[in-house]
Amino acid sequence: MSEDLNLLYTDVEESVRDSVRSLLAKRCAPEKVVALYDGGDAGQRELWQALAGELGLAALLVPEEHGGAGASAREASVVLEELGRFVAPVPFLTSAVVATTALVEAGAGNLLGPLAAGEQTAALAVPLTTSPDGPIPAVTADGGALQGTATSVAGALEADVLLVPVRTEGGLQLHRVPAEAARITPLTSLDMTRQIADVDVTGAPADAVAEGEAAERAVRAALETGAALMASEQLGVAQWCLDTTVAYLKVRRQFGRIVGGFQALKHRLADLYVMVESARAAARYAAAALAADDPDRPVAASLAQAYCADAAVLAAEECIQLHGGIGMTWEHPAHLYLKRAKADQLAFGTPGAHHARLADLVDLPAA
Amino acid sequence: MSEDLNLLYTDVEESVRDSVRSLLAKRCAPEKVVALYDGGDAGQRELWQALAGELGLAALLVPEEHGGAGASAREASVVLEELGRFVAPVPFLTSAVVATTALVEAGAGNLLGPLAAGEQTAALAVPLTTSPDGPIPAVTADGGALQGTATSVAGALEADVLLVPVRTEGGLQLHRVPAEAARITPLTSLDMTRQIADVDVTGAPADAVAEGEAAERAVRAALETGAALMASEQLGVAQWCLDTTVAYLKVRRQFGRIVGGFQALKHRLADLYVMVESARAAARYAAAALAADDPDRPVAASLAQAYCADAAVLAAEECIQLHGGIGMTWEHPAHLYLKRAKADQLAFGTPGAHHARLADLVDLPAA
Amino acid sequence: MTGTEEMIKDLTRRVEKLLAEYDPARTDRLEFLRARFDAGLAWVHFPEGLGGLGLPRELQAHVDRLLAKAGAPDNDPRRNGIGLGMAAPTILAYGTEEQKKRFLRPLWTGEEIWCQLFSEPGAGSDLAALATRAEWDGEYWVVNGQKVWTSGAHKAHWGILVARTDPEAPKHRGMTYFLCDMRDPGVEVRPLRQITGEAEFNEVFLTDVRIPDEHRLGERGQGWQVATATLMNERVAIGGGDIPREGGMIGVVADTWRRRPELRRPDLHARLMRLWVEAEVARLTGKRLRQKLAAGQPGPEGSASKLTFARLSQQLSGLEIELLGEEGLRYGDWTMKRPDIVVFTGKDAGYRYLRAKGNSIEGGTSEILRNIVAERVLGLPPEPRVDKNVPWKDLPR
Amino acid sequence: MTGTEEMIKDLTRRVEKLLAEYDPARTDRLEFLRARFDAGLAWVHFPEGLGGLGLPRELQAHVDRLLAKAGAPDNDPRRNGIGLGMAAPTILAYGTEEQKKRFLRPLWTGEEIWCQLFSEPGAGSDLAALATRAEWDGEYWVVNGQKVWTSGAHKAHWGILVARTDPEAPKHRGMTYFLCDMRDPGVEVRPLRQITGEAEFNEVFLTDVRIPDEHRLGERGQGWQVATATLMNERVAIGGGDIPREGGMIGVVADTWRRRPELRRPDLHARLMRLWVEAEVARLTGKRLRQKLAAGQPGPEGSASKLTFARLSQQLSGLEIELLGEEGLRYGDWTMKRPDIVVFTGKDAGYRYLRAKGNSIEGGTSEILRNIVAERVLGLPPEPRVDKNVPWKDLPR
Repeated sequence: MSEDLNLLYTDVEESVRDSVRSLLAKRCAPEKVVALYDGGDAGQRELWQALAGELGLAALLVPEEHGGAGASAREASVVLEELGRFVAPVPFLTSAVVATTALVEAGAGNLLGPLAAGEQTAALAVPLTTSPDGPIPAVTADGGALQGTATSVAGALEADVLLVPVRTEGGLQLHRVPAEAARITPLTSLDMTRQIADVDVTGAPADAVAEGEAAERAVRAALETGAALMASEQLGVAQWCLDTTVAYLKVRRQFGRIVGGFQALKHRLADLYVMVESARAAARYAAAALAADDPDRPVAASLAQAYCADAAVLAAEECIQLHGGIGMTWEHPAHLYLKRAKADQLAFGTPGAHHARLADLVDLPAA
Repeated sequence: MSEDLNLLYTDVEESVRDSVRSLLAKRCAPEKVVALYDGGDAGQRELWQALAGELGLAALLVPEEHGGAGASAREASVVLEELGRFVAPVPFLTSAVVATTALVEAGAGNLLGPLAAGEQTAALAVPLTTSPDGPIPAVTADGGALQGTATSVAGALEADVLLVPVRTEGGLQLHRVPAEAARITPLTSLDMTRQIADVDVTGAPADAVAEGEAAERAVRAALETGAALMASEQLGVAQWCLDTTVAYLKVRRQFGRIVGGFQALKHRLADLYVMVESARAAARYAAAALAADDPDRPVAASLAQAYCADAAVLAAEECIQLHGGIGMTWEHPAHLYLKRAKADQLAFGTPGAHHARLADLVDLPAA
Repeated sequence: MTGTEEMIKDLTRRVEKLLAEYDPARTDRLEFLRARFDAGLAWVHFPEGLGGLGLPRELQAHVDRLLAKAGAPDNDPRRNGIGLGMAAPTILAYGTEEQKKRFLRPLWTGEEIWCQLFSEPGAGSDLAALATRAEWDGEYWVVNGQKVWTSGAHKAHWGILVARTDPEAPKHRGMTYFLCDMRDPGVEVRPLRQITGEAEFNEVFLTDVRIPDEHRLGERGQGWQVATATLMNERVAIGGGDIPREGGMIGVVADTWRRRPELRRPDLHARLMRLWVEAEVARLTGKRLRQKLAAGQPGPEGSASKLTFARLSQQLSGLEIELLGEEGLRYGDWTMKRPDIVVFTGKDAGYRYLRAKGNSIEGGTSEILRNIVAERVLGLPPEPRVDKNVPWKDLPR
Repeated sequence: MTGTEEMIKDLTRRVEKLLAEYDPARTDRLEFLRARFDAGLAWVHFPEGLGGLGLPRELQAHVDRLLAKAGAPDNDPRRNGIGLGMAAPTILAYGTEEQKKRFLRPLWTGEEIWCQLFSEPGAGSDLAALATRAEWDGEYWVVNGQKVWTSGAHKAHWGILVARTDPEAPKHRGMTYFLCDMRDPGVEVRPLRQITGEAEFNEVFLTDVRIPDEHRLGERGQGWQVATATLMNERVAIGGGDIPREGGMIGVVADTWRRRPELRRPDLHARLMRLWVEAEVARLTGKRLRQKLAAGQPGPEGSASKLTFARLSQQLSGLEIELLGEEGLRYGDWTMKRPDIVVFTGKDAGYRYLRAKGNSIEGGTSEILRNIVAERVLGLPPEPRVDKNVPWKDLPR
């Protein structure tokens, strides 16, 4: 591993964070977000327009020659921390990170212009649970026509463009399909702030943006980047849960005492703090390794995902428990974070899947 | 499983407990026991004579027709709770439970007389870590003469008679070898209160007490009984650790307060109490299933060993931690319990080995 | 013939008599239930004239069995769990003769459903901090305040209510217990939606609710004592009955594991087996507890069982979602509903996961239960209290 | 040329001068060390005349490197960890000029070894409860009491000692800090054997030990403040340096896993991978902490690192024994010994397992560290204190 990677936040990163946070604080209140669970509108389209357009987040990872900001995974990770902190229902991860990475790696940077400009949104059409090292779920091509359904796709509902892995006799291909040509069926999701959908592309017009090894490499790079950077989203979720719980327990009284003064709770919060700071180190390392294209990148990605996925779930569970009854209610935002954390735990491979991948990478075979 | 098994202690069992406890309280103080770690004499021979002879514990599981008490695993389990509570360095488990069971199951009850009378002590010559369902470690027979070493045998140092599994061309046999004919090498053991030894029986005179399936059945029954009833010893260890820690924290003061009043410690002790009571249910069920020869016996044995092994270790670890510095010293008896608990965790199969056995028994295959 | 055998024989005779006089096939359900109550066969351990015969509680099972065999209607006890489990024993213990006569029969038959008005937003674990006021205006107790976590309030006829009648007294001594008519115009019930999307519970707003003094249960200022009796009955109920191996959440997960080999992975197997062991040990622990109770060795270990149950149901339901993988991303239905009956292991995996979070909060949080075990079982010192002897009105809130 | 570069150049010149005047190959070790101290190259961040040059601490590494390259002897810092890490900065901060002159040079050269006399049987986590008395008899401070957990006491020339000088004052205000001559006839050192069989530490019995007033460090009654400064230096030391991936306990277990495939089992693999992840994340967390310190963002997160380190070393060493199976039943050597240096990952698996138990006790128990994190980092309320303003002599013990 590279010992010289900077695990702190640079000034530039902090200023990215500030602008994202101040926009989200104004436009992404939990009372609005929760409407998604009842099929309502949370203003998510306008929010994404503002983030993508005003702040230029859609262009972050797009190379400058294709109209992007040419920023690195480090800045993207800070954006994801803030999006996690607000459980923001926007397709930054699915479009501006995963799909964008797939196109860059596929050498199809020329298609990135509309994405960078925030005019289009894209999604990689594989199940959200696909891990970077497993088999790549793909539809088939019957003659020239696509056939099949990509299930449980995140970001599909928001997408204008779908990137569809297609298994052909000649190997894997990555196709570009206009979203309006696919039958997209929304699914009732555990996390409605990142609703999944089944995407049936049977008969849809498509053009291949990469073939064979290049296609495989593009999809795997996209998934690994997703796993690595979602760790920062999970960090943001965990941080909100810790901050919110600490703040509540500083004012809540029972038995005539500030509840946060009861030692058993203090110790649990101390453990939670240690875990969140650990998650931060893991997430920062994954982002830094990605940004530096460090050879340790695969280890860093799986390490971060294995650790941060569980950390976010535990933080959200403790948040609910330590709030007592109020944390169980629909009107308190804690449940939004629990649902996001639990869905994120499955996304891009469970911690167990990343343990298995690490076992290969660091030579600790199971048997 | 049998729903009608009694998980409580009967009056008879309580009276067995009382007599064992009062003898141990007089003759098995921790200050004496610790001498074993420096190669000293803890009076363990006299102690075993008293338990075997005065209280008749060596005869408990010996059928009445062979001069025994014909008691059941239930009474033996209560004895083991008390022996665990005092980390008593006596061969009750190895001789009066495991070796005795092997002989009874081998149909060699006629050899049990001297054991029941406390005149002889026996040991099954397999590693203490042997689990009931794994391969049975055995020496070989070259022509008529034994050849090989049984490693890490518990109870061998105290034994007059060794029961040695022997692998022959005709299958497994169980042989009886006089201890003085074997080369017994004591090993520096993590738990010196149950010191292990390597037993080289090469060239020793031997006579077979069981052959083929009968030998295999006898050894497996002995190991399963060992696993099932050691759970009660582990319960005794855990109970001592809980009781001792609670008693200490009720008098120890720091920061002007009784330490046991600090909520974080109260909650940990509450969790420990819940665990010990759970271990009790598991250990009692294993003993009851064994005593009733219930068809659920194998599940009960592995369940109890899987649960109680970890419970004893955790209780001993918490005992050390919650005593603070004093628990780390040689002069406090806590370390005797930690060492016993950790060695017991390996004995008759680790919790992981019993999980694997349970997976087979209850149809939850790994893959 | 032993005493028990004689009692059983006598009960059998009484059941036969009831069945002869009121043939279940031809009698109106309610008429039958009332007759059963009047025959003392409702809850045989209650006194004669109040639905019982003053017999040991265990004998009830015999009566229930005989009546079920004869096809008699039952009182659908799940519809009125709070009435039967909490209100009835409290009314029996603290009620006047008039109150017992008035309330127990329609409670048992299910003609009148009950709910519980104890918790408040500012008084959860610390129930004695409650702020709902009841003031005597010379004619009525006038009640104002807000209650929360009231299951079934929208279907209930009566509520057991604790309110503050003396703010000058220390918190535990200034409360009084009432039976509150839920049809009073000052009672407003609003569903309280939970993280599952459902509203199992309600908030209840009390505005100038008028309660006559004959609906006061126990003495003025005795509310804490009466409420404690109610809550002890709740804990007894939570203990639950015998369940078979793999009953509960472990059974759901084990079943999925067996049915769907394609989901199996080594890391999940290690966790599954550990939880299987813990669940089975927890079951045996509960069984041992009930054997102790039956042998007349009651103990406070019920709190321990509830702690374990909550932890296991949470860990198992969390594991289930990881096991399901892609399917774990889905949820059954977010539509706001008011369920009649809650089954923790029911519905989909997402529901089980979310609903299980409540198991360590409702009916005493796991934190409070650990305090109880530490203090009452292990005898460790109580928490430092600053609110014991201060007038309620002077406490910081 | 930047300031730093200039300072480095100057230091290089000074080192060259020292080496020229005292050729390491031909100079007596002690003579060389004294000359190095006098040249200000012992600890460059100390003041001139006291072994330093008043330069930034980081520049010391440059000096050390040059001298090592030249084959110069070092002061074998592990032999005098408490002297260098704790006594020296405290003497520098609170000592008189005479004390600094008298003690720092032989401390640094290792001519005088130091130990720490703080903890007592009744004052562990609560150091301020200590009962060792120091009474002024007109000529000397006469000290009586018992100290414990004193590593190296049997080799030490001096001890840093906190004793109670005013039992009438509240506990934190009645203590004074002394430099105690360990060769005083009233000092009795007894080895304190630990669960590993070794005696890393000692008990020290103090009977009418006479300390002149010039060996008092800081003001009378200022002992708590001075001791706190000492302990803060201890915590800084515990932070430790950069370690490579799989440094520490995880490396030992991973190595066994790789070398011995016959020991592998699926349940152990699941635990190993989880702990590998946690250990690597802990390593990165420590790295991040040091990057923060280097960037001038110090924080109290060192306590967090120590908490994690203790937990992981315990879990890993416990796993190692299960992994080893039959071999895990053995132990290296129970013979009572007094080790010079303690390496947590050294010796056999049994030693590692037992020794790791101390990691959550020594240098601040994990319970105290959680309090510190909760209160100082998260700002949660402190524990209720009953002993703050009571004269020490009136406190219950």
